[in-house]
Amino acid sequence: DDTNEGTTGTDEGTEETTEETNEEEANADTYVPESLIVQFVPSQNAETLEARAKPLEDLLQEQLGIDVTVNVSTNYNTVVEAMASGQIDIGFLPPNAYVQAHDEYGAAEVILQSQRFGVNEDGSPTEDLVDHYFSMIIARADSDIESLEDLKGKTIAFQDYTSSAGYVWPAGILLDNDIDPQTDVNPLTLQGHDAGVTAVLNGEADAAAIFQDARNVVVNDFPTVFEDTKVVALTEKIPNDTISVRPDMDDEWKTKIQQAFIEIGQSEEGLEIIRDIYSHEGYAESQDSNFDVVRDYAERIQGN
Amino acid sequence: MIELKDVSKVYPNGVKGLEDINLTINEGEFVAIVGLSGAGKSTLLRSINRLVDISSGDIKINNQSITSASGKSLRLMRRDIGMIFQSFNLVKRSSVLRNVLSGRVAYNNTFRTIFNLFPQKDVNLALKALERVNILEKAYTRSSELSGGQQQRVSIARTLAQEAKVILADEPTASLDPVTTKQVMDDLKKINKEDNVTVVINLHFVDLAKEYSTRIIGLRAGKVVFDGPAKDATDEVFQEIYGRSLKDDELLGDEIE
Amino acid sequence: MIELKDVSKVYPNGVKGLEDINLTINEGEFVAIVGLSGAGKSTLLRSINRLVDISSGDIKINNQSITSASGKSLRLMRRDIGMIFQSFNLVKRSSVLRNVLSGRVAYNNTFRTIFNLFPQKDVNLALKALERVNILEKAYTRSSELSGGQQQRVSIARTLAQEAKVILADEPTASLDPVTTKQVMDDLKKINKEDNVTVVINLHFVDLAKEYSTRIIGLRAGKVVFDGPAKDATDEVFQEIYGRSLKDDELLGDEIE
Amino acid sequence: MKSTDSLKRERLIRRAKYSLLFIILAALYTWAFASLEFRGLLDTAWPVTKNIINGFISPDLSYIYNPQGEDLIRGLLETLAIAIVGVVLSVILAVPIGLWAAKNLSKYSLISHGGKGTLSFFRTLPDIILALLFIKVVGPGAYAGMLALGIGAIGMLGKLYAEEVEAMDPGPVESIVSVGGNKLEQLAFGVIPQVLPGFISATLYRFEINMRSAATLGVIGAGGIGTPLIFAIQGRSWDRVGIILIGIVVVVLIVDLISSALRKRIV
Amino acid sequence: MMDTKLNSELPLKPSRLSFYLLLLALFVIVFVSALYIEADPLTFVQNSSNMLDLIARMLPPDWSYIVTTTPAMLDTIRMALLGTTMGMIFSIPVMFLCARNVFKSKWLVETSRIALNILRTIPDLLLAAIFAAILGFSPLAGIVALSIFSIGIIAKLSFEAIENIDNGPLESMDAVGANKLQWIAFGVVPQVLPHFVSYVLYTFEINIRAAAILGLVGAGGIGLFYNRALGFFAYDQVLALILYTLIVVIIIDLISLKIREKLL
Ligand SMILES: Nc1ncnc2c1ncn2[C@@H]1O[C@H](COP(=O)(O)OP(=O)(O)OP(=O)(O)O)[C@@H](O)[C@H]1O
Ligand SMILES: Nc1ncnc2c1ncn2[C@@H]1O[C@H](COP(=O)(O)OP(=O)(O)OP(=O)(O)O)[C@@H](O)[C@H]1O
Ligand SMILES: [Mg+2]
Ligand SMILES: [Mg+2]
Repeated sequence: DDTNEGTTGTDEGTEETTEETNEEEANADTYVPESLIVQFVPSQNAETLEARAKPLEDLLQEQLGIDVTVNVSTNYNTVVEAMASGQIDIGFLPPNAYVQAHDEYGAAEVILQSQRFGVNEDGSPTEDLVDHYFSMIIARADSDIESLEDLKGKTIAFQDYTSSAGYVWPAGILLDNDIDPQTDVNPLTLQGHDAGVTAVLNGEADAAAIFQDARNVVVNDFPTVFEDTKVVALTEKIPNDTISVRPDMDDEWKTKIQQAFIEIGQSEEGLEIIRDIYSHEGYAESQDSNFDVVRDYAERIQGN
Repeated sequence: MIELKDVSKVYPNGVKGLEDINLTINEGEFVAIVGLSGAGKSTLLRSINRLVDISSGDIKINNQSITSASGKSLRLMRRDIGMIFQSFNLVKRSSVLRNVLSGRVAYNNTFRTIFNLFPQKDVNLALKALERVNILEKAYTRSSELSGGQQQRVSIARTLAQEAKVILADEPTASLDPVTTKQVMDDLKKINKEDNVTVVINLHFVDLAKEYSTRIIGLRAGKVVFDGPAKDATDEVFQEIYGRSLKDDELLGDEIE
Repeated sequence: MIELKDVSKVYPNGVKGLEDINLTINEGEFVAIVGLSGAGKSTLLRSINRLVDISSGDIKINNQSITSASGKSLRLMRRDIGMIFQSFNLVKRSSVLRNVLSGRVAYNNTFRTIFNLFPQKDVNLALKALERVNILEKAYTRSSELSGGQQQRVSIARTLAQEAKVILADEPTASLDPVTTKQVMDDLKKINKEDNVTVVINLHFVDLAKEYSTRIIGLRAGKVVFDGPAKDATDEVFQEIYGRSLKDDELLGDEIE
Repeated sequence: MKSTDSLKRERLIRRAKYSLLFIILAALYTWAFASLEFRGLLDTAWPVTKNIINGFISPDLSYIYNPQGEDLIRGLLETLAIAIVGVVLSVILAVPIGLWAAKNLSKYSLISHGGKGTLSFFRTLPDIILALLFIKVVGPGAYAGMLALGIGAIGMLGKLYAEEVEAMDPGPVESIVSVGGNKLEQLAFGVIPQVLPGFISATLYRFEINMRSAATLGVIGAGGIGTPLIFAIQGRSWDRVGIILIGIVVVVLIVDLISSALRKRIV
Repeated sequence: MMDTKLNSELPLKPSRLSFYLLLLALFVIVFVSALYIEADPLTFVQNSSNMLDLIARMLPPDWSYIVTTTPAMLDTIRMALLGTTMGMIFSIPVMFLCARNVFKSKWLVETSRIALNILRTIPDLLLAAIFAAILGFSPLAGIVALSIFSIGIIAKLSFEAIENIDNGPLESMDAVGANKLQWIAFGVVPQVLPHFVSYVLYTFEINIRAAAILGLVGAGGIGLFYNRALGFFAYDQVLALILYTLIVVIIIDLISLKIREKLL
């Protein structure tokens, strides 16, 4: 349904695909992979960034029975561009990048979302598997900031506009409370959620918008970070990272891939690997409408 | 035959290198050009093979104008004019042989020369040229490992290998010891005699000019102030070429301005 | 007074630059060193101010050994020995004045010299030195804009400004025209006479050596083969210094080996 | 006296020129400094520095070798391969452009300005854009990384090459002109032999930069040592950062040793 | 007769074998590396049209972005200016210590070189993390990080230039009895100055492009806008930024050219 004019390079993407289209003229508009290339960017809200490709490669290969190459990148643009050119078949995309890729390029179609445990106030994981996470605004424990209203006129460390947890959702709740994130507070744009936490710790920012719970990233450097900071507010749910495929992917294969990932998440061995390496606890089926909330937020922020 | 007609050269900074030079140099002559530093000797020599573009006038080599030549025809004309530079202009890091062979490039296909695939005939010619200047055994030595005199002889060998019909030599003996100087001059004389090659040579030393050349041209401030057989170049003539008494205060300052 | 005792120099590659040189040069002498290319003239000169470290023997300047000097005392000894290099060794991009002033650095505080804050006395000295070699008006010109002869005169001015008691000159007139050559030699003679500065000079040209020097030292293959007053240096002596007849085939090849 | 007058005038002109330059520079730096404020050392300074130093003192040795792959050794090897092929690609492309940009090789300065402009353009292309372009062509991986590094280096190498050519002795070229050599022959006999040592050292320098270009390789998912390094820094695993940097330094030093030994024989 | 003499006097042609072997070894290394990373020229040729897709998205550039980003560009320029200046000052002692013809002590020179090598290996990401923690998320941290980064480039390029200078003036400074500092000031500095200046300006240019490092320490600058434009897949804005940078780079190049002409 989402195959629009933006899908490029699907036919002559790789040598294999060229052969394949020749053989199956009838199915020319769907893509039946003979081997799969997966690219992912470890999501910002992973607490360990031990991003290895090989274990996932092996698991998928076992499940799908075809060659799988997994590739780790540090940038979402490359994932989207590679998908748009048919250079990769499956990409792990964060919500905002997925929406862009889907709406503007028609380069991606979501099939799964990763699941994680929820996070408690103190940063420890909850028992429930969820397909969303939260963003929060923290301040120093000894500061007089108690609620969102207190943030007026204060310096707040955000991430760049493209970051769901670091800007879009926090800006959303500020707007809900009639605080303009650009004019009513003094915004400081940082790169990396750890930078946000650090800025609060050393007093450069009064508060910081970070994913829950980015304090874990810096806990090695600052062991007392959980005592030294407090959570001022929690945002609404943010959808977890997607696993998307190129939209011309054969429907049968879409299902196959979905099943493969879900099973990996359920098997003991698979779970151990995806937990250790990607901080994922499993995968759940997903559809595009799950991301309407992202579109909403984007609009609200833009409209502001 | 080299003919210069009303040749003038004004450098971009306004310095007049040459002014209204009219000269005819016949085949087989051995011409020495003498003059003070800055008199225009190098400019004159370099105009002949158009390393310097003259501002007005015309220079003809064997009735063909080099001033208006270009591209292939200019290269072919240059092929027939060898030049020995005061500072040798060897590629120090290349072997002696390659430097000599570089004199043959205009005879060969570019591709071959670049990959050092010179015909055996050319290699033999180069080796013979080295033999003629007595440094054959240095053929595979890096040029940087030679003494000044030897480097000068390599550059002469390059000109020999070039089989040029005219040799222009710009102070080829500066900074050589008297023995080597004599050797280099003898070499040039030999080529001049044996192969009937025209030699035009800039010289600082009057006695060398008198000893070797058949004709002396005196330059002063870009103009010819003497032109005649070597035997007519008396001490008074040189006195005139070099301008003033040797005790004069500001010899160099003026010309530079 | 310069004394060389059993001085030998073997270069790292095995070439014997000097062999068992014993010489005493008195204050106020004007000594010319002559010899073939590669005979060791430059090596000898450069050993005196220890730009070349000798392999054995000892060199004393005014009874103080420069061979064993180091650090500050070496610098002070060098301050008193001026050197004129064959290739001028000016910093081409610096002005003439700065080049001349560089001869004064050893007299001054490091900090001041680096920031070009020379005492007025030194600047005057430098300007006077330039005046003496007749290129005062070029003081602020970049050295690269000078002709060869002028550059050589700047390097003489540097040595003058240095107020050295000994001047070593390595072929200072190579590639100069006869007028400038004479001028440079006259300058040196004048300094030698007027300031009683000892001059040791390498020369390629026998007639210059005879005309200007009081004493001639002939080197051949690193050894002294003649040492005596200029008037004793007959043509036969030079014939011996320069080895063999000028027609001999392989003059340079041998020495290099 | 004529000479003292002109001397004085020259001195005056020089002084005026220098004063003007000084004023311009002073204004420039005042503007630049105006934005600065120094807040003193922060509370976080010591804990972070200490942890980083600790990480370097006790590097994560277990990362050196891992039977499954994706360890330091394989990362370095792959980075080495990328750097080697990348530098070869950039040399092939940068030499002609560098020669084009060298002022002393063309008669009209307009021509060399064209070359210089081309080099400037290549230097402004951000690595990430190159990465995107090539990932679209050959897919993510070492190949794309090599292309991005190779093309990305043209601007710098070409500039260094051109400056090397501009500083060479014109004599040998002149002598090839005088024997009637054409442009190519002038290059082969007069220019290249002279500039070869300079070209080689610029190339080695670039090769070394390629070895360290973790960021580009990380973006592209090139599989070299770049991605793990970036993740280690972002995840603040200083012991991992330590071992990777030590690995890079060791490889670069070894390559340095080998290349200077080779250079002595060729040059 | 000539030929027999030729043969007897001609030295043996030196064997080029080791040279060719070396060349072969290099070729094999490159070839194997290319195989290892699966660099197949054919794939490139076949798919190169995919690039056009991205290029088409860049065109036409969003000129208005140039206006939007001008304050950031000015910030970047001023931070680059200060960072380069500091780097230049620090690199002066380093480059002399690394030059073999200035300091004869092998120990000293080699140690300095290794230190410089290590310094250059520190990635900008790490520099950013360190200086952000020490000096805060501020332009100052960015400038210090840039200056460390600059030392590596300027010192490396300059010490190689120093090693290529003419030995003559150095000897003449020996001959007049200059001490080391004077020797450097009068013999070395004037000779390397044009190179040094051109390397400093080149580094200035790199620093303007190395905008990422400034973004990382929260110092803002053009890097933030690059990321933003990329994050929104607004390639027309990216192109505008590239062209903007190109203009700045060309201006710096022209200045560099003029200064070099003056000094050379
Ligand atoms: N490229 C140039 N640009 C400007 N002026 C030049 C250039 N080359 C030479 N001149 C000037 O032209 C005049 C003649 O120079 P030329 O080199 O022909 O002299 P010369 O007789 O060869 O002197 P020397 O004996 O010193 O080699 C001099 O005044 C010199 O300064
Ligand atoms: N740095 C060096 N390393 C090795 N050998 C050298 C070195 N310098 C000079 N020689 C050799 O030492 C010998 C003497 O050289 P020197 O430079 O003293 O000769 P010279 O008499 O000054 O000759 P010229 O008239 O050519 O200047 C020569 O055989 C030369 O090849
Ligand atoms: Mg001349
Ligand atoms: Mg000598």
